[in-house]
Amino acid sequence: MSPSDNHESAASSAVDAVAQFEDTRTGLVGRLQNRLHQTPSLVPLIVLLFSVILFGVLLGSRFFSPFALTLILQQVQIVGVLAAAQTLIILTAGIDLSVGAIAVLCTVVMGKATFSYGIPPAVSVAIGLTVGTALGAISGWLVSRMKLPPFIVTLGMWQIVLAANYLYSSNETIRSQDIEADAAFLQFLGTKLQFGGATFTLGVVLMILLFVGLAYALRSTAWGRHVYAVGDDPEAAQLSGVDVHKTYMSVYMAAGLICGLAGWVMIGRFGSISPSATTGVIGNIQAITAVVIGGISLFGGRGSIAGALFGALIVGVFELGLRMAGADPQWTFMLIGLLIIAAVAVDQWIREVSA
Amino acid sequence: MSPSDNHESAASSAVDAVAQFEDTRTGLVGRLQNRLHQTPSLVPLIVLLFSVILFGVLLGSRFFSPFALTLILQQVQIVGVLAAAQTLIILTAGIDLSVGAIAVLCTVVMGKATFSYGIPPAVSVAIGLTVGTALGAISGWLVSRMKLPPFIVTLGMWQIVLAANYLYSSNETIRSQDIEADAAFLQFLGTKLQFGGATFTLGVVLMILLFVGLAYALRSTAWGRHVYAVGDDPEAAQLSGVDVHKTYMSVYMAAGLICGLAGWVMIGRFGSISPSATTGVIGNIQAITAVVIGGISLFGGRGSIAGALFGALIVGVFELGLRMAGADPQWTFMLIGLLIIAAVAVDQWIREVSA
Amino acid sequence: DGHSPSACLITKTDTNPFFVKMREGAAAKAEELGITLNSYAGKVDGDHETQVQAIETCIANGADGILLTASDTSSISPVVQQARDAGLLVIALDTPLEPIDAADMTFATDNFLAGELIGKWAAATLGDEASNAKIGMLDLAISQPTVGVLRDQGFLTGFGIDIKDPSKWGDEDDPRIVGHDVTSGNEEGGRRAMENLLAIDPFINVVYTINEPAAAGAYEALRAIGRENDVLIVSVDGGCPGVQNVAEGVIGATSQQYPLLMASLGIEAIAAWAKDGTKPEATEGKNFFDTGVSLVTDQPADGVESISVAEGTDRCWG
Amino acid sequence: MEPILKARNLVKRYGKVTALDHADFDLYPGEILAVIGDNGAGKSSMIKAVSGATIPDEGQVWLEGKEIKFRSPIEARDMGIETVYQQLAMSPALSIADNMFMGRELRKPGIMGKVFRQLDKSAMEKFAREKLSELGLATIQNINQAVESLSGGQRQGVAVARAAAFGSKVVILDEPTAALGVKESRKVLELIQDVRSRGIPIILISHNMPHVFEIADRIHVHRLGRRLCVIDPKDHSMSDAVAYMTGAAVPEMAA
Amino acid sequence: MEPILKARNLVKRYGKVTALDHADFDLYPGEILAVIGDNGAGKSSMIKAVSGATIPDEGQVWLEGKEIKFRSPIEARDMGIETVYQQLAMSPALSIADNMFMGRELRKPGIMGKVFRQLDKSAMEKFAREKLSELGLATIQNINQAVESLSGGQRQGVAVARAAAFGSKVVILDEPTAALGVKESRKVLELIQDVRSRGIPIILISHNMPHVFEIADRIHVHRLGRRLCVIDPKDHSMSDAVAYMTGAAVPEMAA
Ligand SMILES: Nc1ncnc2c1ncn2[C@@H]1O[C@H](COP(=O)(O)OP(=O)(O)OP(=O)(O)O)[C@@H](O)[C@H]1O
Ligand SMILES: Nc1ncnc2c1ncn2[C@@H]1O[C@H](COP(=O)(O)OP(=O)(O)OP(=O)(O)O)[C@@H](O)[C@H]1O
Ligand SMILES: [Mg+2]
Ligand SMILES: [Mg+2]
Repeated sequence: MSPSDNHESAASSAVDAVAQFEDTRTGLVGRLQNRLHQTPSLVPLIVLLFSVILFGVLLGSRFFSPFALTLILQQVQIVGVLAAAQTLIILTAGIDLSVGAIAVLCTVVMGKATFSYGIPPAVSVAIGLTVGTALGAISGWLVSRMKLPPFIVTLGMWQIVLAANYLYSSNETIRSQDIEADAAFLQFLGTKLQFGGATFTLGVVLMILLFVGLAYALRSTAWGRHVYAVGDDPEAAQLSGVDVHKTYMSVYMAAGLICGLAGWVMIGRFGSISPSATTGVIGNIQAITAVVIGGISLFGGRGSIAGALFGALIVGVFELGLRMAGADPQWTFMLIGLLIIAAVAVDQWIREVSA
Repeated sequence: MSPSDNHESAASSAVDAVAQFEDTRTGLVGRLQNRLHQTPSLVPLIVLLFSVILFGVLLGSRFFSPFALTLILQQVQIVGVLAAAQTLIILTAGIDLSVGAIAVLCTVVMGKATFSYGIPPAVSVAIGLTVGTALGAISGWLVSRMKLPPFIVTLGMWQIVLAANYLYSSNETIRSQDIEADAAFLQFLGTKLQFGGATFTLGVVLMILLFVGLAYALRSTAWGRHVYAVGDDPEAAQLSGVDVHKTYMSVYMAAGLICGLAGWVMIGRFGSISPSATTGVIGNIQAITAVVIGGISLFGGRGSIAGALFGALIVGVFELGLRMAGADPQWTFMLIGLLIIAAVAVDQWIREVSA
Repeated sequence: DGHSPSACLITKTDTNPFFVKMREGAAAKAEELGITLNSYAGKVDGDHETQVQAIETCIANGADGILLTASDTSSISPVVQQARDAGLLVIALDTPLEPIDAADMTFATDNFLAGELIGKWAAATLGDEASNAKIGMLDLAISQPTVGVLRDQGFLTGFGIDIKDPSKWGDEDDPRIVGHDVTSGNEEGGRRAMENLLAIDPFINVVYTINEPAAAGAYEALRAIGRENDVLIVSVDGGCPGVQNVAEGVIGATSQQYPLLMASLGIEAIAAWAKDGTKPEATEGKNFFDTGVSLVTDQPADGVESISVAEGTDRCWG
Repeated sequence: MEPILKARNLVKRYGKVTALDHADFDLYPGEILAVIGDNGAGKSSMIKAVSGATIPDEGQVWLEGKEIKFRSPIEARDMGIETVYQQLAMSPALSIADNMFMGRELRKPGIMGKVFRQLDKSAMEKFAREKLSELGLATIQNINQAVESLSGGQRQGVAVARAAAFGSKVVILDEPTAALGVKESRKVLELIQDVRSRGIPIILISHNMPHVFEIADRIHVHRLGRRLCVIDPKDHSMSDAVAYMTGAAVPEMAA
Repeated sequence: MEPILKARNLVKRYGKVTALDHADFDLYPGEILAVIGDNGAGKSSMIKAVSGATIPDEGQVWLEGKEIKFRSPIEARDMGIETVYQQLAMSPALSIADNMFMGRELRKPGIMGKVFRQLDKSAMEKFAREKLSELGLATIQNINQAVESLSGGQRQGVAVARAAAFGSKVVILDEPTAALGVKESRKVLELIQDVRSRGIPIILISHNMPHVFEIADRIHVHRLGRRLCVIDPKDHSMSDAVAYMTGAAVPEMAA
């Protein structure tokens, strides 16, 4: 050992303790803060409960009825499923403007396959889901291999898919009655489960199972950890041994598949198949809104997918609540705008307080 | 001096030369690569020229006429002005979904001020511009002080402004004929300058001056350097002495003001004032498209504002060219989608090759 | 001048089946007469800007005439004037311009009348119950495009309700109106809007819908709570799926319009203009060429003229 | 002698972590004060608190005897305190000259500067080139090069040059040589002595004991969020310093 | 003896900059090879080229005598080469355990792991805690803590622990002690010797000459993008090494 670093040996008998800091926050507020800090997805849940209570107080039993409360679930099922897809993309620091358009195209593909080509409905559904997955794969490839920004890729994809949807369907609607008569399986997810006044559809059940499944996959599998790592810092993930390309591809393909499922849910909910469904145009913004109200960071790598479900429900509660309270559609639109900003501001504030 | 670091003194007679690398690329291609590397905004300019030539060859003198070529300028003037506002926001690593809605609201404010409150048109224009600036200031404050993501703030702002616009105007259109008769100044930017078949409007002139002015401000003033620094890394900018809050506020207010100008341009172009103008709904996406085709990074801090003008023109050339070639609107829509992806892919590729 | 005549068709959107059929009619007639047809459409409902750009394109392209379904009937006038100055024949289809003589001629359906017919029919069908009706209004969009306002206000007028300002919906205070909601004119919006109104008042028994897809969506919502048989749904359009829905009792009555007819007449007019400069004539006693509107229902009501579903099916457009 | 910069009882908490736990601090005119301590001892937190980059939860700071409360680094800079932060505060896409003058750009004389607020790029470039040459970074070929295209060492050089050029009262350097090679480190040490010879006091945070003992006039030992002691490098060995900062020994004066 | 890792004529260009200019490189079994050189000499570029993080423009690499062409760091890892990069490759929002096992997660035994692919979090946490204790980082309170909440030194410790734990053929450390305090640096040096005593050769890039001379078996001097010479620390002084790497002197063998 050279003599020059003798001084460093003085460190060998160093005390190993570091400053230990206790959490000085106690009592109910303190414990709440602590809890929120550990589980940030509680924040949108609290906002959700708060808004349900708010409208419950305002509107009484009209709103607090099994009918109205399960109606909200039915109304958010499409946006909810799309938000699940959107969450995956946003967790990788992307954004997907094409989710709604892909969902609508998938409904059209399912309908066309059955009614124009005479394919059995179950196979048609599979074809629709495959188309969704394939479109996701194209976006994923452009993002991962061509290194194009997801915003651009999916902006282009949105326009392409929407136009393809109109061209392919010649803007023709397939009527609910015809589907019911000839291909009831397409409407399978519209099947109702009644418990007293409460009505659940299989679409709602699918949405909830989807969130449970994805929450598990994101938290408890290697794939989920890789999704977060890639969203956090793709270069670091690459260097520390994540197959970034595979992760991107799996995420975009899963998102495409989920969009296909959303399409199937749409057929169940509306009965008919219409290429001009509004979801194609505003489904993306609705899904993004749900995700951000759910506290998932647009910068990737942070947030829990449960938040997206709560986010979708918050919007659903406000929309129905405001309508029931007699706000006209324009005011409702404006108040939802305020809600978006307020929800994120509250989220930010709670995080700060509970930091 | 302690003896331990004697070895470092050996460095005192170190050779000061570093490895010098020559640029080995010569010839035309090499020089072009070099040029592109130094001035990346040339890339969209090249794409623009290429697309003009493409349609010129396809459509012949119908397209290569002064009338058609200046028509493109007129058709992009609104999107162009909005893209200027969008560029400022995107340079600070934000995104503004409310630009179109603010522009439309400003037209309504100008019209209402003149026709409902009897304010002189010139003052009404000033009021409209003030409203735009004020809305920008609100967004800026939420982004800068409340630390909310720009995407959320402007998403909420978009909905709020659009609904406010419908509510405030009671969906009433002010007819072109009435404006011409009673408040011609509102249509001032529609004034035409004719040179042979070529037609320029003052709105087009304003758009070009706006880009020249902003290009100067961004490149040659301290403010411009601060905008880039904040977009690059707001924390680093703060630590190295930039007043980040002031920069954000100035950028969002300038963007709001420019949206107000876009509103004035709209009145000039359409003659009438209509709260349901589609710019309110799709102006944001159009402006973002122009900016990204123009090669400005959505991550902030990189890109030249001239690119946004070229980007808007590229879209304008394609739209007019495809329309003149008789393409179905849905095909046009689809091809613009492809164009977005292709333009950014080409941009990426040229940057890589010329790196 | 040697080249074959060319015409432009500019519609509000190209996603609504109504305009899709209009284009089909125009395309068929154009092919028959050897006319080059270019079609344009707004990107969304109410898209005025794209229509202006389309007219400018037609001028640049040297077309002979334009068939126009204007999104913004007054704002479009200056650019229409520009086209007419450049020697193009401009025919307003479906929706009259404001003022109506801004176009060379108008081939139109009266949307207000279309609404009025279904309003009268609904009132007559309910009879005395009309005074206790609970009405849900499913409109187009919150930007209140004119066609939506005309149909809505026509319906209310026909039903016997004071519409206050005829240029907008939502300002009425008749207690029979449960509420207005917007549908974007498709099944998706129809279902959600109906659910929202049902949440306000589950005993709605008359539903006005902007068009038949919205009506189909509303029907799904009613069916979900088992009320599909005790609600009267009325609509406007007369597309084939819509007429079939009338036949199956999904919709009580619909006002049928004739987009194919309008479009083919328009193409013929442009052909004539290109050949010898003759302009089309207006219908006797009106300042436009009325292509007509008929009430389609199998439950005719006293005092409201209507055609049968069978006849409606013969004349439907999609 | 009055300290030029003085702090008492600084407290800064990050959630559960107390980064500063009633820390004191004194800097005297014209001296080089080294601050040493373990990783996480709170050295960076302390200098951030006195340079306006963070606002301490408690405690007071005095500059030349007057109490100051900075709300942003800009205020500290305006009072002549220049800081090189551990995570270099640079805008990677901007040029070296732009970065050096960030926030205090020079404007052209005359109407172009006054009315059109045009920057005097050539003057800024000239100044930047001079300052870098003084640091032996003359080899940077192009002063308009983006900072991101520089090596880590070159970048650190630019940051130090900026602080040295503009600091009028106090220059603070947080681990300025961490990423530097032997040759580059020596240049920075020379520069530090140069700044002191202009009468400006310097705070140097470093883990390199030989460097600290070579140039520091006094050594502030930081431990567990507070000042443990201040030692004179002439009276103490490096081993003493290391023992104190790691907790292997307890300084007499504090004992 | 055959080198375990060998490279010849590596060339890597970044636009105008030639980071590697026909560099050669040899690592023998069981040795600690230090790589020294000025900032920007191309040290990091070289180890990136041999660890698959970048693909060299020219040149060949052999591992245990077999030529290899890595297309990604994953391939290098799978062959037993573990690297701690200069800019630490960590996912800040994930926990320490997640980061340590990134890309080689352990799954639960039985059906939960096979079918549902559930991670065995407790096993990974236990392993991570052990490895950190070995490094003297036992003081990290919570193995589930996000990496971003660690101090720079603690973070570097986690990265080194990961490489030491998983490297089976070669461990590469690019300036592992740059941000570390005296005590923490010593721990890392001890760990390096520990890894070598397990028979695994180590490449250490460092600017700290005393550390290099203390533990290196051979010293690779890098200058201007290529290997200038390899010296034995027993035959050369630190001054020699510094003189060679800065260009103040020319090594005899190369002359
Ligand atoms: N922004 C922050 N958020 C949360 N904790 C922080 C933050 N900044 C510092 N800390 C914590 O405060 C403590 C002191 O950190 P500080 O950076 O001041 O240490 P330091 O003495 O500069 O260490 P080093 O020598 O590693 O730079 C550490 O435990 C660190 O994790
Ligand atoms: N991704 C990159 N893009 C452009 N240039 C690069 C890149 N990476 C390295 N360089 C350049 O290559 C040269 C060698 O860099 P490298 O990081 O290998 O040096 P180093 O010897 O590791 O230096 P240090 O001791 O500062 O870490 C430098 O001039 C650097 O600027
Ligand atoms: Mg520090
Ligand atoms: Mg390096």
